Amino acid sequence: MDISKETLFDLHHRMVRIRIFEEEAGKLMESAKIPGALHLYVGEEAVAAGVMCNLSDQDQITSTHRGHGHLVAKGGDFKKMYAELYGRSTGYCGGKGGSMHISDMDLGMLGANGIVAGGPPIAMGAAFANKYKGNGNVAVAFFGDGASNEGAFHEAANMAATWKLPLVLCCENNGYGEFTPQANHQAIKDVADRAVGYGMPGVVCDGMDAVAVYEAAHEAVARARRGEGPTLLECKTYRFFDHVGIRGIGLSYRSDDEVMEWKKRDAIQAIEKRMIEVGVATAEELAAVHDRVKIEAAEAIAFGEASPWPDESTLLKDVYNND
Amino acid sequence: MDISKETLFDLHHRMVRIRIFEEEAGKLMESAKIPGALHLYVGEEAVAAGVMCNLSDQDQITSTHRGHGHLVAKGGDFKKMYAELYGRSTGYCGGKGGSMHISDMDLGMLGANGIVAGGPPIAMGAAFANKYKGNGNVAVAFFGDGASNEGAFHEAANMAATWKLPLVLCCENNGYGEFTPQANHQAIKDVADRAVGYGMPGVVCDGMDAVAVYEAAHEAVARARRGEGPTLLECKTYRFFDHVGIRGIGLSYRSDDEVMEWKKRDAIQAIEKRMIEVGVATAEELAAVHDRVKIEAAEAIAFGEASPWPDESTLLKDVYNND
Amino acid sequence: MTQAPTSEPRKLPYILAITEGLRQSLAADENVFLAGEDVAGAGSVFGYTRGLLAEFGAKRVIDTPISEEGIMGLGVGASACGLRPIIDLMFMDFIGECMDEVLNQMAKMRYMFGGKATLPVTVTTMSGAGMNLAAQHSQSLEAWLCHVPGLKVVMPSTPYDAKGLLISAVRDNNPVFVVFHKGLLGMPGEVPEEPYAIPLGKANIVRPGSNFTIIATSKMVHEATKAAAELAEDGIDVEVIDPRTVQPLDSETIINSVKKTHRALIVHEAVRFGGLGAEIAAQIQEEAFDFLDAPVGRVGAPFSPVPFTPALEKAYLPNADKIKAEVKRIVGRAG
Amino acid sequence: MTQAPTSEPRKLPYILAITEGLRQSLAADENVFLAGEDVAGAGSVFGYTRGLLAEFGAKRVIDTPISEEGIMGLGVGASACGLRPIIDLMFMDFIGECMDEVLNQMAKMRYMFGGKATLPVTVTTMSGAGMNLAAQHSQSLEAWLCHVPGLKVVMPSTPYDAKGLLISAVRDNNPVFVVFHKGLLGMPGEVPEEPYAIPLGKANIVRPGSNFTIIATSKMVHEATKAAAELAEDGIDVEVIDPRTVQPLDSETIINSVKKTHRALIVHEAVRFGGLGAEIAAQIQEEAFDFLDAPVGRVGAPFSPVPFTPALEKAYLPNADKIKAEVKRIVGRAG
Ligand SMILES: Cc1ncc(C[n+]2csc(CCOP(=O)(O)OP(=O)(O)O)c2C)c(N)n1
Ligand SMILES: Cc1ncc(C[n+]2csc(CCOP(=O)(O)OP(=O)(O)O)c2C)c(N)n1
Ligand SMILES: [Mg+2]
Ligand SMILES: [Mg+2]
Repeated sequence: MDISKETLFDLHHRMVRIRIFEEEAGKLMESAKIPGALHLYVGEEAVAAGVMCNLSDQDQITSTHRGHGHLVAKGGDFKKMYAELYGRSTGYCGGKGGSMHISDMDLGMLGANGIVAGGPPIAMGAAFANKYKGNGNVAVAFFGDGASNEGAFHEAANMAATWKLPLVLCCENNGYGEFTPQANHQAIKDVADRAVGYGMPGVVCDGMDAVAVYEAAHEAVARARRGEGPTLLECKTYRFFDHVGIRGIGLSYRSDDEVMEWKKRDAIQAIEKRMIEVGVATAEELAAVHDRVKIEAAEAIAFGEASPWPDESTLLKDVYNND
Repeated sequence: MDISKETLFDLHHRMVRIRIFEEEAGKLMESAKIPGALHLYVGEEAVAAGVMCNLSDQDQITSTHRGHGHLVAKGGDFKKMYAELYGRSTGYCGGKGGSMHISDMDLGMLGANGIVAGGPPIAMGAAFANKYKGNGNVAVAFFGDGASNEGAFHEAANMAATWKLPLVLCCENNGYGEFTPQANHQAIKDVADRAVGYGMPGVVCDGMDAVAVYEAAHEAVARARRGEGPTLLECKTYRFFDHVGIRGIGLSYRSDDEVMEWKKRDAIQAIEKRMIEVGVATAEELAAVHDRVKIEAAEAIAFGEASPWPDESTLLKDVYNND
Repeated sequence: MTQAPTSEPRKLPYILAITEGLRQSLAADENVFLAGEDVAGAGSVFGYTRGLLAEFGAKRVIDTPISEEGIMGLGVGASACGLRPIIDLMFMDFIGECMDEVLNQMAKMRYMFGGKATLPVTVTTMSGAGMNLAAQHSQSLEAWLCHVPGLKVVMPSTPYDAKGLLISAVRDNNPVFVVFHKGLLGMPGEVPEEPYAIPLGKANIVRPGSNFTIIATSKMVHEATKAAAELAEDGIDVEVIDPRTVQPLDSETIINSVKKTHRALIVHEAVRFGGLGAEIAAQIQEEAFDFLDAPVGRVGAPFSPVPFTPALEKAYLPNADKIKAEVKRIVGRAG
Repeated sequence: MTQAPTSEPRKLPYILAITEGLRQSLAADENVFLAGEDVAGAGSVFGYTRGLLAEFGAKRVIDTPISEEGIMGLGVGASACGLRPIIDLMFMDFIGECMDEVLNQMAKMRYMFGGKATLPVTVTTMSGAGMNLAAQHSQSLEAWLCHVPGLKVVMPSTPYDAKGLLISAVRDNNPVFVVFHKGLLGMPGEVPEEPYAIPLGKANIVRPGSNFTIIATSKMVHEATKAAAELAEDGIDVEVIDPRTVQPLDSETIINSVKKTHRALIVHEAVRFGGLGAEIAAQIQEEAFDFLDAPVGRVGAPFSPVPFTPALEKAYLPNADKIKAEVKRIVGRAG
């Protein structure tokens, strides 16, 4: 597959936006500027970027507790995102959702989710709606290695395969469910091995390589659009930070060596090296991307922090649709 | 594998007991002598008999809504069984359970279950207890093709494989979940294909051949006893009757031809033919088995029908263990 | 001159009123579809979806795998994306299999998203005991649903209500549970042929009365009405109220009635402890304390699973006799 | 002659009281094991199982896959076969994922089998809001459990109760849910070092009082006690009762108190509609009607999911001020 310059820049830009959004969000959490707990996506950027480059705003995704990266990659607005993390009225959910329920229905982002494997059944329903309407849209469910052990994943996968729904089940296998290594939560190495049990293709790709993810997702999305049904796409990746927060090393459940090995494969560094080597970008151009995104983030954080709290009178609003 | 004469007689006897128990129970239901609804096991006898011949009273099983056959094969007492179907105080559950909750803890029969896929998690828990105690016992979960689409099956299978529990997951694939043919509820032909996704062996066997089931189950049970973990054993079988009750043909969701084809492979007829051919039994000996079991059933039905109803004062008994 | 024949109002059994409600909902809006275990080919195990597959085709009337969490997720995802799913949950007892989807997704998505999502999904399901189906096929669990902000819950007690509440549920832009009772399926009643909607959140005064109020749901409405007829002979003029919608509850109608009658009893088939009757009793004494001449009573199932055997199931279930006894106890109570 | 040093009673935070209760339960009986998501290696996300893996080994302290239905099934199957599992359900909000296992297997197996099965299984879980964890990590769903015959449910409000109720739960021969509150984890309190059991089904009179009864659960016990202290200054002498066990409920202690004080308020963090407060209010007016000088009040969460933002979560949660206001409203009510 030929990767265009535009696509490389697109992948790079999405990844840089995730990285910077997350690093800044992590700092805000550690300094107790924003309430609650954050599950950060740093290290896994290639997955969200690689998949989302294949989707339009009409295609839907469901996300996870580790959801900022998916929304950023889908084109999320930093201002509304930070404002939501801050719990302000200007946030995506008016402050009612926070990190774990951040969402943008206009971008087809059907929500981060506090329930592990909460996404696949909903994405399956979205895919059903796409097929029903014949609109050619595709839904993608992101979920982790840990989530693949939930019954909800199983049921959604089976239904999607039975009905040949336009769905991609994208497993972000980062080797851990919270603090439990994969070997302690399942007896398989490749979650993609589960695909055969549903009668769908199972594909493993390098989740630290945005281009590899892009290509694998391209085929899975195309297959879904052609009406041939779902694919289980597993991306092998790694989170650089702890399950919650920004601390990455010195953790009891994984070795610093392991972290360092994976960090050598940092997807942003990798794509930058590649872009420079094949001559589509200069180091300066790429640095400029980082700089622009940093400004975007700084402005958005200022916006979030300056935004008003929701009014108490809105507490009981939005429980029901009264139209 | 050499099948002994004793084993052949044992398989045959268990199957005949199931067949006769079920045919009689069906008649009682149709004539409204016993209350509620019965899911009968006729046609699938080879599965229960083939598996149970490998188990002792200390090995546990969990059953399904179609549970009489499993209890009979595990050595269930016709008297207590019919009395339970009648809802009498002398029944296995004192009348509180009925067909869908019939059980015998002393035989390791942890209950029929009104919840599809209710069994696998419980059997997994029983297998866990066996391993924990190191008692060498094995648990077997019976479940249908339809049940294999429940999340409960998935979670139990994964946990059993991860922990190498002494469990056999025995799928009785009779081609239908209620009135829905397998092709409409899953995109695979062999439920055993799901095994690879858990990292356990998946085995398909002819569920109309008691010896084939016996042999396949023998290996799966032995493997479990050796501490090597669970097996997904799929038995291809067929129910001769409707989902509920005894009507077998003239049903809208399956053709009479299909029924007739499967009936040609009646497991009891098949084993009798074989036993006569290899010279371990005469037609008369086998007929005598039927006769004896018919008497056993008649006596048990009389016992059930003559048994007293539970007293109203027992309504609130057995909700809690007050010891 | 020929006289127009006096057209008898049409009668339908509850089961066919459900079918008609489903049919007219499917006919009214292409975005409505019906999915559930054995609802298409077999017409549902209860028979209330019979004929719909033939009429609307396999695109809109869909047999699903046995995967309640998946099915409920289908309802969530498809409704969030613009369809109006009717999801059939065969027995209400199975709700535990999909309760996360109901509790954490369906009921909360709109709120968590700050009002940006709309989920016009209807869930039909079958409650109730009395058919010797034992502990896992006989439950009434509406109290669980009523405790969850974001859900609406209706419990039709007549063919008329079954159709009218179902149509309202499908038209509503929120998740609505329509909880049927298997013991009512054969019950006949007047059902207009044209589509009609019974407003959600409005109670029905089934029988006006002046000196006692019974609030009863689902099948118990009929036991209460029977009891009321018999109590009339003893000079107790019972008003019977069927909330029809149990979430949101029409507290106003209930409170106003009790203010008039000064005595009340709530009757449901669900387990008494923690049942909806507790909420209604609590509300009545909160809002009509000074009007009460006696404590508000409750009749419900005792604290045990539903037993299989008819000998015990009969003792387990609330009925007209138990209601009558309880009303008499309350009325006869020394002030 | 030397005087023995006056030994200060030992204090532990709630979180360590849990740990000690678990440790002593594991030590007391080889058949007890602890399983749940991240309870072994990580010592649970809340930290209350820290050290147990090292002490008891991987056979008895077990990290599970993220499979709540499977985990609950493990508890059912293993307990039915003679073990005494402690199953940790990380957040109570996740109970929907395993509700069938709880409702239809765990709670009913004994009854359905005519008393032939015994399920000595304990489920520990974490409820409660107040930490900006949003709608899916903040719920209090005990009302669901209390509505299910076959289950017992305790809600420890102090370190002392956390340990003593947990030990009782593990010793009990029935399924018992131990519902902790995440907002109490850091709270210190006296906890004897030796194992002790608090009898299930016995309420605790936290503060005796003469002219008002507050029944409060879990974290709300402390808000109620705070309110009571402040109300004392206004001459309202509040008796605060912590049921500790909410199923079976110690109705007797509650009713006797109200008969003495003539006024009552129930406080819980769960959604008010259909919460346990409804049941308690209903029982009080049933059993102590003639003693009541005012309607029984209820303070609970309003009818919405738990909002994330502190600005709204604060408004959402019941607290001492709201309790005080409600008590005053009830007391000030024109007879
Ligand atoms: C139903 C449910 N169970 C448990 C949790 C607690 N929990 C939150 S994240 C997580 C680990 C998820 O692991 P994985 O799916 O691999 O995603 P990752 O965090 O690695 O991205 C767990 C157990 C939850 N939120 N929901
Ligand atoms: C959780 C749950 N969902 C649905 C049902 C209704 N139901 C009872 S039996 C059955 C079909 C089961 O099919 P399968 O597992 O293949 O077993 P079979 O009846 O073919 O033996 C269904 C859907 C149920 N009892 N429990
Ligand atoms: Mg992971
Ligand atoms: Mg089947």
